[in-house]
Amino acid sequence: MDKGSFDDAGQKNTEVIPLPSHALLVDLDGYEGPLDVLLVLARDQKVDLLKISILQLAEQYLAFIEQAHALRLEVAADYLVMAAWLAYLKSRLLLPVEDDDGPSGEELADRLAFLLKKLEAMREAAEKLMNGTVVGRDRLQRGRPEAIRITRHSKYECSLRDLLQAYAEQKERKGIINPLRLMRDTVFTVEAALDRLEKMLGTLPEWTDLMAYLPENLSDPFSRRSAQASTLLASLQMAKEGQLELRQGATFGPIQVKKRNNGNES
Amino acid sequence: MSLDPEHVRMAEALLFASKEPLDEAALAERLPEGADIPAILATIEEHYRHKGVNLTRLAGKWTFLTAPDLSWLLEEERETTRRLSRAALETLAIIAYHQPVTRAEIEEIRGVGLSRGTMDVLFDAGWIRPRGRRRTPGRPVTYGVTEDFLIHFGLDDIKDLPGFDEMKAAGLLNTEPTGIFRDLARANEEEDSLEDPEEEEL
Amino acid sequence: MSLDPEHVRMAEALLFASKEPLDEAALAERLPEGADIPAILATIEEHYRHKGVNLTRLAGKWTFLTAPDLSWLLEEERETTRRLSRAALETLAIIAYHQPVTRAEIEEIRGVGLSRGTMDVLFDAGWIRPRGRRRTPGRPVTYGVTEDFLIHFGLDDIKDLPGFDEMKAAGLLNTEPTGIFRDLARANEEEDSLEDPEEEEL
Repeated sequence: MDKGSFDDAGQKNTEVIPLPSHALLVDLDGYEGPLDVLLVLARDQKVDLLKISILQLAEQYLAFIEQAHALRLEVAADYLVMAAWLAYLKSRLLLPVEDDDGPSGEELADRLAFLLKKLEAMREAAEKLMNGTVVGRDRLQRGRPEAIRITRHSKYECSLRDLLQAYAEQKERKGIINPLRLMRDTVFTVEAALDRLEKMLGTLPEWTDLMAYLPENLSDPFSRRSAQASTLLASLQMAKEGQLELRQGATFGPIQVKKRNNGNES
Repeated sequence: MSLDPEHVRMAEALLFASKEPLDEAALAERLPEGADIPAILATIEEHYRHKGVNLTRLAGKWTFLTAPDLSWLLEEERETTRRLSRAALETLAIIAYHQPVTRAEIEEIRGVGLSRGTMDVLFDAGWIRPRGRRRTPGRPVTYGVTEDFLIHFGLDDIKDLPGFDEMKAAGLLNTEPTGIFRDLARANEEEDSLEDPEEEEL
Repeated sequence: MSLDPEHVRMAEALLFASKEPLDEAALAERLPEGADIPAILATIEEHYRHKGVNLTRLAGKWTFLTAPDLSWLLEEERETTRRLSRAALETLAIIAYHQPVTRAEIEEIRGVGLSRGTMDVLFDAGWIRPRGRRRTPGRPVTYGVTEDFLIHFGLDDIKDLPGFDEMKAAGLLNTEPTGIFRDLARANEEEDSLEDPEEEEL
């Protein structure tokens, strides 16, 4: 996983301090794979990566792996594969070429140097990107955009059959279920809760406990429960309409509401 | 005193990027010391006066807003096709068959309270309208259907709404008769003379 | 041809009102027919060039942004930028400069396997997208950056990436495998595909 985290602007990224090789061992986990180690080692040579001594680099890397072993650090497989490959490259570079199959040691060394150059280029590019102009950080967009107001004309689909069927079914259902009689005086209706929430919402800009929106003069427990239920329903309705946001930290925890900034409604 | 054009630029950027309108104190705090805020604002205000956006003062704070004569540019009309909810459908049917009918009567018939959205949807669709007030205590508003309703459902007159037997004969309904439609048809005929004597216009 | 100043006002209003960049087609759609959009944009661009806000072209679209030299002033309005891990940032750069690029090619350049989270973070930010499939055995998915990426990093086009032309000229942006560490790459791929069986899906 990625251990070396950037600061937000990514400045940290480039400060690849040319560490003496023993220091590398302290934090093997901080490296992004064997190429990363090679790149850091290569920068020690302080020349253009294309002119680097790959032989020297290979020796440094092998020493690095050896030391890791000596310190009984766990070395991931890909680091070892790289060590094996570099050992092979080293032998190809040192021994006279006897056969002509495959690329020569020099060719392989050039390719490795090029690969390092590529990685370095990408690393620098990443840094330049983060240090460049970032919209939202260095150049800002309009803070209060005026959204295009969409007037929706809803066209409702409904056939006469739908209408009549609904009526008939409703009548039938009602025949079974006793009409619900609401105790009008004590019930705090959803409409009333909606009105109240809408009026009060603008005055409380931050997250506020939903229960703060209940009417104050509720004496009996029934009215209070009715008001709680209606206010919750009203808040759900308004959240659905995008007028407010709801949150609840934990099960049975307090429900909080906040007016929604419908700034960039599209 | 001459204005530093850099101050004007800064104020412009701040007013543009700020999420809220800014008052003079907020600007003064962000601009270099000694910046003549009122003069800066006056300059910007004048500069943008004839542009597509204007610097506008709202509740003592300043913000850029689209020029009022161009606000139509930011309006878009869209048509969406929607289905009516079951509650809306039932409510519409009740209004059609029982009109003029009050909200309380609709609730009574349906046996549940009417949520505000239900009536809104029907108004939005252009299918119902307030018709007058019932001459009873509280003088509640009565509702009826509109001409658009008749047009949409292909009816010449509200009396053309089919009764139960006709619907059943036409295979429109598979519910068993409960008698209500017969009563209803009769009730409609008796009460629903178009200009209801009980009504007064809104 | 002389420009209608009203057209300029309208474009100004639209560009100011929208937070998202608008393309010329979107402007043309809202302006009266025959409005010379490129000329209007050129006029506005020039007019605002030295102001606190400038008209800027990002990802081929137009938007007003605060002037780059005023960045210091806008501390408070700044949005919190996403913290990217080093792996994610490098991967993003590789995708941006090499697109379309396959996962294996990214791994080859970095010399290390890509953990699943890295790509996820970039997808999550809305900065990368699958672009298609490479016509090579296995038909691997290729990735590229999104319009949001260009907008976020203030670029009009991928060619505006810092050092793009030089790198391209130096051959640093070729994705052909170098042919070395084939074992290494294979080791990584195998490892990766184990934890990541559905990677091939688009």
